[in-house]
Amino acid sequence: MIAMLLLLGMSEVTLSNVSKVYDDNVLAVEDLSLAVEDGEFVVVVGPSGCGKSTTLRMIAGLETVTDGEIAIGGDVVNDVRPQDRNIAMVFQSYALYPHMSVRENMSFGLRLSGEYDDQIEQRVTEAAELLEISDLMDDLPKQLSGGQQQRVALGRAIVRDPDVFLMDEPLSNLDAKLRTQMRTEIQRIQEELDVTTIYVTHDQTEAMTMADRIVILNHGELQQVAPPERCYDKPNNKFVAGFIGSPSMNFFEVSVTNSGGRATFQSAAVEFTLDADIPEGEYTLGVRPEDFVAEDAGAYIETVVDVVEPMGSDNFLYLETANGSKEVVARVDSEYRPKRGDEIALGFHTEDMHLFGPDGKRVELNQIQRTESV
Amino acid sequence: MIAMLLLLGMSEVTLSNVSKVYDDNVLAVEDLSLAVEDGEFVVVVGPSGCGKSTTLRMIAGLETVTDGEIAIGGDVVNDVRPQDRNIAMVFQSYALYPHMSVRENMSFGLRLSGEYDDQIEQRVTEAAELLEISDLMDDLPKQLSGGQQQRVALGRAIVRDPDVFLMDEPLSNLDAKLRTQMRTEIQRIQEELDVTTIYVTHDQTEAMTMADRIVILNHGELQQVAPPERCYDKPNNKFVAGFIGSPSMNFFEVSVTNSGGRATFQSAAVEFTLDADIPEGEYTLGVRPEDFVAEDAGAYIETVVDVVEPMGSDNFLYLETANGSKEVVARVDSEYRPKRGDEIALGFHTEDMHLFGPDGKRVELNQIQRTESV
Amino acid sequence: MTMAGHDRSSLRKVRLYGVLIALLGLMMLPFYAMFSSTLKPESEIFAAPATLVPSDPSVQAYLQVWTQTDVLLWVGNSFIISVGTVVLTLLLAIPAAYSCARNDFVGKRTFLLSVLVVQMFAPVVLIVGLFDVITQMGLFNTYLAVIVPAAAFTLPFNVWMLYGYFKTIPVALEESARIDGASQLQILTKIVLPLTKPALVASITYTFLYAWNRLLFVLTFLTDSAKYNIPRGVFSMVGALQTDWRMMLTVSVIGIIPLLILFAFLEEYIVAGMTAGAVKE
Amino acid sequence: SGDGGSGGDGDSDGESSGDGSDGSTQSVQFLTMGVGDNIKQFFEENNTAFEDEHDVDVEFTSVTWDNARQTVNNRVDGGEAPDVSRWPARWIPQLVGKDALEPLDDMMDGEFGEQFYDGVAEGTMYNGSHYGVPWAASNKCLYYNKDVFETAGLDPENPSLDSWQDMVDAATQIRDSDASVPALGLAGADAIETGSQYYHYHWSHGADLVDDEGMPVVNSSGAVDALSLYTDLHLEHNVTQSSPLSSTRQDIRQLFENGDLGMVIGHVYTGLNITAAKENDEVDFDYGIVQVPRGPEGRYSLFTIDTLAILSQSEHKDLARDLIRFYFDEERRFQYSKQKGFLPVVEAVGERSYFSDSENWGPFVEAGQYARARPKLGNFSEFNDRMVQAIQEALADRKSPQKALNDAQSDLEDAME
Amino acid sequence: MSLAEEYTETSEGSRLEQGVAYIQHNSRAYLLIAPAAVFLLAVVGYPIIETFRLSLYQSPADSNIETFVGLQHYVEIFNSDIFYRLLWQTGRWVVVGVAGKTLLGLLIAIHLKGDIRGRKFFRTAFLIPWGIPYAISAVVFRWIEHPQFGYLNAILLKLGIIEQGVGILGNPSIAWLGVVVADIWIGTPFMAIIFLAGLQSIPQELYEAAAIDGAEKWHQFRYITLPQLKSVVLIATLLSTIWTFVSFDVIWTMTGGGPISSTATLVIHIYQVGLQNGNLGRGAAYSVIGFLFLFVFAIIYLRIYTRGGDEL
Ligand SMILES: Nc1ncnc2c1ncn2[C@@H]1O[C@H](COP(=O)(O)OP(=O)(O)OP(=O)(O)O)[C@@H](O)[C@H]1O
Ligand SMILES: Nc1ncnc2c1ncn2[C@@H]1O[C@H](COP(=O)(O)OP(=O)(O)OP(=O)(O)O)[C@@H](O)[C@H]1O
Ligand SMILES: [Mg+2]
Ligand SMILES: [Mg+2]
Repeated sequence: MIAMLLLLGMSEVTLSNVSKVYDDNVLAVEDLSLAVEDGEFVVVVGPSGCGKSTTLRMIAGLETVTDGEIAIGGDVVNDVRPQDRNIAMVFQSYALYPHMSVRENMSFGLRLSGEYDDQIEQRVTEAAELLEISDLMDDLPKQLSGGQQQRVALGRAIVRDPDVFLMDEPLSNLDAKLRTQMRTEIQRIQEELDVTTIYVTHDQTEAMTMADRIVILNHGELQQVAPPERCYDKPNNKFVAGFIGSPSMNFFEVSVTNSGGRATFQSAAVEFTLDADIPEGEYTLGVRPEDFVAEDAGAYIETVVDVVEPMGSDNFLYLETANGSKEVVARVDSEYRPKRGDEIALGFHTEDMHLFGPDGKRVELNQIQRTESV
Repeated sequence: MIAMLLLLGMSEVTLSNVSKVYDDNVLAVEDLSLAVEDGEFVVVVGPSGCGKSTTLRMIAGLETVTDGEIAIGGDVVNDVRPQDRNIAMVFQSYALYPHMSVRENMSFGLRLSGEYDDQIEQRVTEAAELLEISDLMDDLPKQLSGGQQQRVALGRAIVRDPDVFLMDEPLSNLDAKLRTQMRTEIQRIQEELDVTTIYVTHDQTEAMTMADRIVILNHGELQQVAPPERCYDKPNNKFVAGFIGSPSMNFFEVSVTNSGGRATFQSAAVEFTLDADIPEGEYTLGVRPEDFVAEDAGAYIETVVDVVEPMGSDNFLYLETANGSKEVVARVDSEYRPKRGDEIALGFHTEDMHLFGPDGKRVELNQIQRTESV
Repeated sequence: MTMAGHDRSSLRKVRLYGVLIALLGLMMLPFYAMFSSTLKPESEIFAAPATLVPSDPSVQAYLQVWTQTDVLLWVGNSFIISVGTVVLTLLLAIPAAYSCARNDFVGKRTFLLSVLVVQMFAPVVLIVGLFDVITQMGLFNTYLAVIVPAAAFTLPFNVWMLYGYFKTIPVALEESARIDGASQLQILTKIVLPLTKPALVASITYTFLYAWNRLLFVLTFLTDSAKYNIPRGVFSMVGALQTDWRMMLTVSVIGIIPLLILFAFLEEYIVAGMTAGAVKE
Repeated sequence: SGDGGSGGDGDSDGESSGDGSDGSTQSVQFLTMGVGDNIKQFFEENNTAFEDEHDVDVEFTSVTWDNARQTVNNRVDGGEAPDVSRWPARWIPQLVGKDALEPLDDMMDGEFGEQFYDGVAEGTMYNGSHYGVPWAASNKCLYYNKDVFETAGLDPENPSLDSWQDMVDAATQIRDSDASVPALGLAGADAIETGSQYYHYHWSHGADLVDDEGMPVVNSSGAVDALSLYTDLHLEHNVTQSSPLSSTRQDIRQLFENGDLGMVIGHVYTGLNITAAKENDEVDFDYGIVQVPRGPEGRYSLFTIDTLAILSQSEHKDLARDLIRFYFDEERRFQYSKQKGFLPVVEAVGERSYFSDSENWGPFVEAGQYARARPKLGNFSEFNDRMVQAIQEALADRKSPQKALNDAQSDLEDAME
Repeated sequence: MSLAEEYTETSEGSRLEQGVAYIQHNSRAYLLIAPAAVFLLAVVGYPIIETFRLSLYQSPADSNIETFVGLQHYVEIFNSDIFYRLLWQTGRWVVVGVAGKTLLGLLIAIHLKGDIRGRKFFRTAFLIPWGIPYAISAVVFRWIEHPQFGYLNAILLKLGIIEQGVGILGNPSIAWLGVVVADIWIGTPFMAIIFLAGLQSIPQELYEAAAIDGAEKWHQFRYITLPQLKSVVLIATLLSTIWTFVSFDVIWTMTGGGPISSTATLVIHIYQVGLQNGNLGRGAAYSVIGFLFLFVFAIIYLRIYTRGGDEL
């Protein structure tokens, strides 16, 4: 039955109320529901220990599911062994077999499944060409650079022509440059093969650039599932807002008073009013570093420059609020270069700001208009 | 003699025609001359294997010098043992003593040099406060996170109050977020202590953001020594141009014809003319991704969009030249979002372009003016 | 200046080699005594005081030893016994060590510790009981009579050593193989064991030598002279009335040669195996 | 016939071996000890002859003396006992205790038994039965190095070595002379033979090891005198080789055979060895043999008998008896004694002129009259160990001879209860 | 968090059922250790249990009669002088032997660590003693130390250090040293190999960091090598202690425990009492005492080892 469905290529992955409790009573994943469509590229992000790997390993069959159901291609696989799920997995450490050549590494799985030699040869050769590692086929893993090893790991996954790719931080051992490069490559290959892919990372840049949809986990619980731009533009809650975007969003605690549909936002460093009918109370205000401008743009924060980091194309400013209580990061044009100790008013447009309630949930301000300066 | 100079705090580091040949005849560093001023923060960058570590280790005294002289504080130290050079070094792997607590790690050097206990205590406490690790003092290294270990390694270097700090890729084992954070921290501390610092990395972002001056090596040879902006704006040669800046500068091979002080640049994808009196011949034209604009700006390249990578604040475009011969990367505003397959003319201002001769050396075009469209 | 540096490092080298050679000399003295005596005529062996250098060295003993003793047979038997012990020990130790390295189960600690307990009895102390076991199993006077107890006494070290090494092999490799469709046995034979090579070599060396060097079991459980190994053979040459020292030492020297060859080939592995196995565990 | 006593066994043997061996020839296992090169051929040839004569296989095994005892015990305990075995008569009690031995009275009380010297035949008796057939015997004489004697100004041809005092005097003279070798070999190592050497002194001073009830009596005044004499040789007179405590009997014999010792108490084969070595030009000195010196209460030569026994586990007891008879052919006995260097146990052989006229053999044949065997005790080895310890304690000057022997006496009494 | 609670609660069912379920859940783990466990039980389990049992019986070797005597053997042993002498002699044998092997092994390992010329030769040569049967090595040593024919005396005589051959093995005061030397020789290669392995796993960077911190060679040894080697040294010395404690061949071959029992250890005495003199019960009681000593020692030692946070 499973096999039939696989032939039909229906390989959406569905998690229904899945939980995982480890032997020692660690609750790693809690009541997670998620549907990954056929051919979709989903990236799972979250801080260390949030349950990303656990989720992936449950899908792979390497961990048992404590509660809930996992289905691949519509069929529940809770009790199907990893070797029978027709998945491929790329590990953070690549997990290449150190004693086998690249060719042997890539053909190992096919050989076990009893493919014909020429069939194997052909598929391995194709994959090697796709990954541009054809001239490394007889090397041992330790003779390869990190990037090359990564490609081999990918190749090993590809040749098996699986229904689902699972990748657990496949790029985290690479240096920044290679990472960027491999990012594009993985995307290209996934698009080419059109295989359902679940990709785990704790690097939000990878999530932003690669995903059709991002799945954000924290403490084993789902925070948001949405396309990257949406997570960036409309984070569900304060956690997502802080997690997505680099450098992180700046947060300020503010008190809001509401007088007839006009809300006044007030804290030690900020004060402005705008047309918005929200309940009075304590809120968190979020502004992304790249949304700051060098002039008062309706709202502003008084700051003192601490460090200026020229990044070539722009400058990062590290500043402290005027009363020294908080560090603020801003990303500005490379032509704007204040000196250490300069006092500047860091402006932002109120339509760029984010607002979170005391429970951390996003508060929509549809009615926000261009603010009037206070 | 050395000691006296050290007391005077004169701790410039000078390399004069230094070469290093390893036992097995590997020429790791060739005829390198370099003067690092007292208190300066110099970052050595270059691709893997270019001789960065070797250079640093020669300065530390961990490798012998094959040829040339190294002087610290004006005194040749070729034959001075590492123990006697009054330097401190931070290793990529931190090299913390695994069996010693944080406190012991930091005080080890002082204890060996026979400082008084209260003196040691005071300096270690100060350093710990500076690095915000005061509450970790009794932990063992393995109980610490990567970032904390890094701080301890730094602390161990600081307490010794050395004349020179040497750091070999101290941040490369940290994840992206921590790396950014520690970058600022190291800069802050170095500024505070004002110690001559030589910092090795292969990450150009670190080089750009931290250095007073960048030293760029390739194949053991010096490519350029200059402040970061200068390396970015006026790279000495094609290697530096490609190495500094992320994503890398785009290069195009062009033929230049000169008719009476007006040079015409021509290739399959580009053609423009400008007032510049340069010899005819084959050149390499360089344009940084961030210097592209979405409209014809005097010169332009015809391209087809391959991948669009939304990075939140801007978008990265991966494009191919119209004839499909070359991949081009452009960084554009996040509002500009072409689709895959769109044909666009990627413009650039000719004053933003870089030109390199057949030998790879930079060609200055002082006389460049706003170009006329062809 | 540069000269001074060279002097210092070459001085260090001289000192290093000096100490090494002195140590080697010390360690080699007994071996030298053995070897040089084989080159002396019988009467000179008993010269008092001993002659440090054979006055008239001759390889006569090495020519005679083949006909006067069963040295070839003994070497052969030594191999049979040692190889048998290695095979039996590994067959038992590998699964046990692997299980302990990969699983956390009640009784694991107890198992590992009680395995160690075996080492705390001198074989000679248990010999009476072992004798019963061997005869009950019907092994008396067979090679197995030596192999079985030798395996029992080498098992502890092997289990511990392999246990330490298995723990250093990333689980991800095995998971990867599982996803590739490998069965448990295939994972062991195709992935884990090939990677355990250094530890296996160290293990094999230790076990091989244990069986090679041990006299007691052969002395007690093998009375058939056709099954004697080298130590037993050498001991059969010690007589109440007369001991042919020259032959006896010659046989001993010959017995070392196969091991020297083994050492020379495997030294790197032995160290590497111990590094991960015995050291990191 | 002599087989009568075990007829029943013999019948069932015949049946079982007939059934079990499926037409293949029977085999008889023959275990012996210490077969060196000089005697190997003797056994090989005769075994073959026996095989041809009886159409059987002889499985012949030789083990070294060092582990002979353990081998025997192991094989007996392991149910793998040989059919015929040779060992020292002093093991008989222990093996009888294990019910391991077949009584051989049928042979020894018959015609066959009459060929042995009386004292020798007596040596295989235990609890009123013969548990073996005497195979070989050895006793001791005192060897001296004529060259050394000459250097020391002693008469090399007719030395005065009749009493222990004579021996001490000669030794002292050698010590004080130009002779560069120690005068006397003294065994003191932790080995059974240290006892064997010392017992000459012990007995000749009228001391005994056990009384008629088998109780230890090792600390009589005679014993103290004997041990005092023994230890004084080293501690007082300083006439021995250095470090007697680390010297076994073999060590001092070897020294003497190399010409590096003035005197030593030894077996007949010491002389045979030297003769052989001289023929090979390996050594060059002359030696003489005299009787072991006399003490105040007489003269004794330690006598050891080896026996052939049939084990009760044997399933071929008749064949085993045949094998024994075969080896007791007079010519075979002669060849064995001659080649191996053991005293003949068969009168007819001992009377041959080859032995009585030989310089090497003569004194030993003569010494037969002074022969004395160790007591037959089930735990003689433990007993002997304790005696050796006492000797060592005295030799090392840790205890006075009196104290050493007193302590031994009291320990032995405890152990014998 | 309800789910977590649900799973932390002890589930229903009897202890036995839980046990069975647990074993089923981990059946593969148990199956894999089973052959080794069964084998050990069968081969050495019986002798060990038999030893414990026999220690409560009077059982002479030359008869098949056993008499139950309870703890009498133990009482007699603890009341005998010889026991305390044996303890002392065993103690010094083990301490000096293990210390010698450890120090010599360390010395050799340190000098073999580097990338020296002829490394293979040296490493192989130092392994030789490991490849010689113990009994043969012991014979050779006995003979080297022989007062008349020995090389040692020959050398000392030649150097004029002594005038007359000395018999080390015949002198009750120093004979044990003569034996310990042989034991050290035999046991050193194994220690050297283990230490070499340990040394090679110390990152070079630690030495570099220490050099820059101003540490001289001696400091580096004291503050880097030794602490880094700690767990290796602990494990190696534990094994070596056990092996030295139970070693038999060398002493037996060289001196048989003499002279005047001065080189006898517990194990030698056990052999003499139990096997040579046939007092099996007494021998067994000594064996049990010896085992208990080692066992308690090993437990304490492993405590120290695991206290450093190292996992067993
Ligand atoms: N085998 C295990 N036994 C017990 N607890 C485990 C096990 N594996 C993971 N955990 C725990 O489960 C939680 C989730 O772990 P998981 O590995 O899924 O996190 P992650 O998101 O992949 O983190 P990282 O980014 O560090 O890889 C953590 O608290 C972790 O300690
Ligand atoms: N100990 C050594 N013996 C021989 N060659 C060496 C040694 N160390 C480095 N090399 C070689 O010297 C060259 C320069 O090495 P170096 O380690 O200085 O490079 P690097 O710039 O630090 O590289 P990376 O970024 O990979 O650390 C390389 O070719 C390297 O292989
Ligand atoms: Mg993970
Ligand atoms: Mg480097």
